[in-house]
Amino acid sequence: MALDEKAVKERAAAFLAGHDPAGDRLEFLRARFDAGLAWVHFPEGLGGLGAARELQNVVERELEGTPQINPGLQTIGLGMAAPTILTFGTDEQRKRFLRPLWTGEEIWCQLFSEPGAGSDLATLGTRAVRDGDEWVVDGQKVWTSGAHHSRWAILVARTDVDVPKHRGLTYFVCDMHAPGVEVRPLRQITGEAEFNEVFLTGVRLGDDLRLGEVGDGWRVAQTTLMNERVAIGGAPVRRGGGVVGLVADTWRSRPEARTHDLHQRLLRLWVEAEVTRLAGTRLREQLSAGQPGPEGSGMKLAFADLNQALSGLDVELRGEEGLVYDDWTFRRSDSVDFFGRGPGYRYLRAKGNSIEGGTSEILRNIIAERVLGLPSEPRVDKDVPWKDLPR
Amino acid sequence: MALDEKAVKERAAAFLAGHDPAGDRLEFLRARFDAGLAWVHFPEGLGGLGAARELQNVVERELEGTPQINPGLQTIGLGMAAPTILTFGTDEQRKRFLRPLWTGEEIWCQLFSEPGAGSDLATLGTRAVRDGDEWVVDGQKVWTSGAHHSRWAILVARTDVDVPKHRGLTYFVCDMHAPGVEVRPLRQITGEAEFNEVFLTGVRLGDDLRLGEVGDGWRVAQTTLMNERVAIGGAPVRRGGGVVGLVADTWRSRPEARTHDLHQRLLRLWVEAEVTRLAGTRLREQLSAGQPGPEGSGMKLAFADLNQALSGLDVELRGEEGLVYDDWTFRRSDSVDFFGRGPGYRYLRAKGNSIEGGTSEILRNIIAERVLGLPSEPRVDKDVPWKDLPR
Amino acid sequence: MTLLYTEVEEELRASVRDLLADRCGSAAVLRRAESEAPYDMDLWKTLSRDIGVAGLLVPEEYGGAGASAREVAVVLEELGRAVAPLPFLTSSVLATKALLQVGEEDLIQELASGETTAALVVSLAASPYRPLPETVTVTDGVLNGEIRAVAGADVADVLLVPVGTALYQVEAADVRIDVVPSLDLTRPVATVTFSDTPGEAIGRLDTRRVLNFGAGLLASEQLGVAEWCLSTTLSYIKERHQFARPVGSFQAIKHRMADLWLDVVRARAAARNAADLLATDQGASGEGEATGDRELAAAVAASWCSEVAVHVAEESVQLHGGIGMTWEHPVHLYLKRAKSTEIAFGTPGAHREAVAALADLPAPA
Amino acid sequence: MTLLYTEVEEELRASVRDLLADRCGSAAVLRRAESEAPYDMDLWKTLSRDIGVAGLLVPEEYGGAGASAREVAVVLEELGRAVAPLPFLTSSVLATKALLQVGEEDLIQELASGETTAALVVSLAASPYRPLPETVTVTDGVLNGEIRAVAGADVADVLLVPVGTALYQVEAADVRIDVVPSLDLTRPVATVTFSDTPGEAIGRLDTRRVLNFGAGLLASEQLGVAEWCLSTTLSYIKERHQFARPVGSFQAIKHRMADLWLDVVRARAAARNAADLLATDQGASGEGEATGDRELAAAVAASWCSEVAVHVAEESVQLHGGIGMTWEHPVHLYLKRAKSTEIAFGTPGAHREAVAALADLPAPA
Repeated sequence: MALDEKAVKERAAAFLAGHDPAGDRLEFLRARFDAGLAWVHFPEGLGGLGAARELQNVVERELEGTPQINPGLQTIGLGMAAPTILTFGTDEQRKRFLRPLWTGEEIWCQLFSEPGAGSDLATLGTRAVRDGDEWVVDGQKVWTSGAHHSRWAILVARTDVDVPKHRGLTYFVCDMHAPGVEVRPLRQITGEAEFNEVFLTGVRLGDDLRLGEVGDGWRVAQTTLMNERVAIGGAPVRRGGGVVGLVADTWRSRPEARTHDLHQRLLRLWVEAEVTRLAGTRLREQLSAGQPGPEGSGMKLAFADLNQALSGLDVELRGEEGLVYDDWTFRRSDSVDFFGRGPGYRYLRAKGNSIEGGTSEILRNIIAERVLGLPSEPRVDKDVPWKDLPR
Repeated sequence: MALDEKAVKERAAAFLAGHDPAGDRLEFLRARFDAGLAWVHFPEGLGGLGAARELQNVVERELEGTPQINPGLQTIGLGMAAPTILTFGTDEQRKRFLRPLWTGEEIWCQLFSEPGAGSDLATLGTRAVRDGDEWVVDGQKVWTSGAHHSRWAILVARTDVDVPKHRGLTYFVCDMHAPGVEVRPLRQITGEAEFNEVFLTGVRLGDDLRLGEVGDGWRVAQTTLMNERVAIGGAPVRRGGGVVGLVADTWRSRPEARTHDLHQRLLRLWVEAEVTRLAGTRLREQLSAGQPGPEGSGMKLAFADLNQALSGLDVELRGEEGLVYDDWTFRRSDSVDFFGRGPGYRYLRAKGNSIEGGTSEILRNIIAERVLGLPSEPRVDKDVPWKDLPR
Repeated sequence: MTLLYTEVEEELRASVRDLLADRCGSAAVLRRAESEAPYDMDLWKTLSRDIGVAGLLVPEEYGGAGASAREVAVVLEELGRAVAPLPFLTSSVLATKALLQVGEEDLIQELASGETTAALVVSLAASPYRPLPETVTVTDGVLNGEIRAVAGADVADVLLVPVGTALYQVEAADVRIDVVPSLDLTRPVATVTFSDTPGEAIGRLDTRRVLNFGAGLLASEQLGVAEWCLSTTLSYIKERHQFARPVGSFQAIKHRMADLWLDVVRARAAARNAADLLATDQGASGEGEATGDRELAAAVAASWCSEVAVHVAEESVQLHGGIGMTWEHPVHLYLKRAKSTEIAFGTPGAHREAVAALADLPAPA
Repeated sequence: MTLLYTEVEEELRASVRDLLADRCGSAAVLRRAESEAPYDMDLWKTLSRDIGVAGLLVPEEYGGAGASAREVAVVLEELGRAVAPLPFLTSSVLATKALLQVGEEDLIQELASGETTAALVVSLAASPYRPLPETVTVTDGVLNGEIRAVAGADVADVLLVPVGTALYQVEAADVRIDVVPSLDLTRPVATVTFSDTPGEAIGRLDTRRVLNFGAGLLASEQLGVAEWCLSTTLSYIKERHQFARPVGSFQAIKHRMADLWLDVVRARAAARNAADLLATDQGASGEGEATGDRELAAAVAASWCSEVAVHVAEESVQLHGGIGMTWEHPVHLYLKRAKSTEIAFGTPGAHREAVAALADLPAPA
């Protein structure tokens, strides 16, 4: 039988009794992983206890104030790579990758999108050709955050061009230190380079870095993407908090900037933010013991709309100050500093919210088809070998 | 060479000199038709002078205060049947139909839509089967205004079920007095019956009532529909007039009902109404000498949106009074009394604006494809015989 | 607190839905709306007797179910979904809530059983945020004046009339009640006229609190309206073919449906939250959660759900095409209900103005 | 009056467009925006000398073209379409209009030739409907104080400073001008600081009228921005394939494009109407059409075109997908221009408030 709340609490207490939080940070984290307190719903021996997912909160409360991992830097590893490795990895792969992934000793990035394959990810063209026990990878990936300090990447590549697009893909772990991997910063409209382009030229990966069966890459990638979309926009906020709180603070601090036009729009957005927050809370209640489903797409859609409308209002509300920008310097950034930057930055950065991690158009398709059961459109690419597709 | 403004003016003056406006109304109108002053851009002998379309305004000014036709009752005849008969009719048909159509001695209605064929008009199923010199028509039509006092109808029916849908249609003039034509009022959500259902059972029409070639009905109908969409929403209004003027009057007369929410929405709609009016004016300038094109679809789309938003605001603005309705009686009405009825009626009736005469969805398709040149969607019904289509 | 439905709530929903499916189909509702008796009082008796909905808000010691706003909200969802012509909102929510505030035990017991029906005599358009217009006066225990656009008065036995801060009880038989043609065919409004009508002062009423309670729960009825429109439209566009494809396979339609769904998902969360907080509004003093939180939850739900119900109903008419414009198809009943409730107990804009005050978002000076 | 373009206007457009196509491609504009010299003053000289745009508003007797707001609007459309970094709006429209009002002939002649460039020293965010903030004082012919967010000052030879109802002329060399990082990379704003700066009073200025004129014509620049975004997006979605189809063949995208087109069609009509009426604003007294009609036309165009430009630019980024988020693709230059001009010379809301007054739609008491 799975552990209950009390048992998990005891494990955490026992771990704390045996390990000094004031000691070496990495040692502490490794020990925590080994004690099954990394993600309690993972199996024993892989950082977990095979307990219910929501009991992780119990662990977090017990271990508050102890050394912590860095969720910002480790987003891709924790949110996307780990559940995929757990589901599709061999025992060796799980043993090899999960611990340093969780402790942050090894940072992960994602090599999915390509310049020619955005919403239609399955049409991607990066090739992996088998050569004995190795695969030789050639192609170009884009929108890779953290690529320049990543040890590993999750990679989807085409291994068969003669079958329809979904069927010719295979999923790999890519060694970012391998020869032929070149990372170039990709500057965004905000001025900074939060993402990279990654060029893969004759990169050789051992077959032991393959995740799942040859040709099964699409199915493996679906697990990754479902987990990604839940991660976005899924965090709980307090009433009136988050981006709407920031705009409300602008409003409160500038009585001279207030107009009825702005007031009415702010009130509408405040209400929309509140009902969206409540819907998120309700969804989390529904999911507390379950798995992420397509409904999460709705939350991401709503948050993107709201962030865009609110950040646009914020610029307008600031008037003269809205005409300036804090910093156009071309520099790398490792995470999105939404609250630390100026209103212009937020306005521009929020534009990406409806593109990254599934465009709002794709999310609407998902809701329409998987939640509402509406029929799919006539498909012109269904039974066509990838190499014969128009592009 | 075509007549110029001066010549048209002289014709009108000469006609007036020879015909007493105080005499018999019908005689006067018939004579006006015969003088080519019905629609000056029609050919001589068919109510026109072969002059430029915009010179009709000259005639109207000259003949102001004389007996006039009834555009409300004659909408379908004037706006849809006449241009189609002119373009596709035989000489006999033009001679037979155009004069009484224009004078209003014979009222026309339209038998296009069917319960199963709305936006996808070309899929209609009313059959016309040839029997010697006659056609036998069976089927059901709907959304026919004025059917109960019409002498003639323009009718599209299927004459070949074995070819793709657009190719098996033929266009007829239907004798509304023929045996087998049954008209039933169709009650709308407003309570009244502005439209009818028309049941056609073994209706026999002579082949001389066919308009255009057998199988060419779709092309003939396009002429009719292009003319219809221009007629809707094409009328000039003064600044602040029309539906927005009506809501503005409500606003002005009820200071106690004003709130900032309503005010901001009213201002937005007022601006939208004004820019839409200006766009209509600009379009009319562009078209003054030309033919109706797909751009007119945009005006109809905009007017439908505006009417709906404005009439909805009007109900809300009236508060308590918005909860009541003027009259739910089931009765026939011959035209839309938009300004004479209550706010609830307008709210409900305006819902039809985005459905009748081409739904807003179809209009967006038309703009996207014919104005913007965007590719059509994959068609599943293109080369399929009508009888094999899913429905 | 939970924003989900409890098992008990789901059972209550199932019983109500079963009964309505049996007795309150849309064809029947439409026929009734055109008749002289738009309300279905037989069904009301059954619903009160068999399921006890009339006494949901009433404590058990007065013969009620001792339930709360949460259960009331579930019933309202179902009644909205059926545009059921029943006096639940007017008698079992508003009038009962008013009586619970003044503590009028005998009448509460009668209402709880469903044998007696009451109505709070305020305009359906009355706002919680403005003083009621003073159109009725009381002198020496008799009432004079009129109140327009009152819902549920025509099927009430007892009328409760707020005058100033006092609540008066009046026999419906002593009053003139003229039903007027109403935009909402399934909840017509009437003009109530008092001419030297005897009335008994039964206590002090905080009308704002009652109307706020009503507005916050009306959101659940609006949710039900929106849900019916959404699911009916979904079924229709899956079946209806145009261009040899289901209408629901066209991407523009699919995206609109996704947006509507997201609106309704949020309406459900907002309505549940309001019901949950309004459930803490107990007894005369309204103790429990802070009044501000309760009013804010109600205002948020009322403004959001009002607009969503109207928008979904309008889109439903549009996506039904011509058939949606016919009297014969029931969607117009929902459009009319949605549009009327948009005005009821505060417009969306009025509720947002309340949000401005409650969430510290001050208006321009 | 006509809302169409005259033949002369179309010829002017063609000359400007040809020159910009040659000299002001988007890659060049982007490179320049990142450089120390965001304005292209060489191009400006050519445009002034060869096509005479700097003197469009100036009567022929002062060496100008004797054209009107209608022709200015056409040039602004083209400059907007190219997000051209040129001081046309600031020098040839606003500063020139101000000088025409005060009748400062010599300087007008210099501006008309394009040899001298001027700027009206007001915040780009200054509203025609509010008094200017009084941050500059004049004592004994010297100015002190600062004005922020001024566009075009950094490339001006002469600054025109409204103080109270007076207009002062100041040499740019005598003033401190600090360009700040600006949201709009192609029209940066600067802080202008006066420290005992000598200035000459050259007349009385009705600033409201100048700003109203500027706002009404800015609508044409916004139209140009929107048109570029619309047509660039159209080309992109016709070419870009996803799911083995052009993105532009998906119905949801097509419908959005149709709506955007309709917005732009109406923006064009509104901008033309404003230009046509503003063309009657002649000389010092502003005779011609009634001031009310002119202000209303400008307010309508400004509020509509502002929002349309932002909306179309935002949709353009979205429909370009990831590529639209890159620095390399020019669409962000248009987004930034659109968003900045939304604030310039009155926000859309401020213009709608003016509409309330001009169209007799009074605000709540």
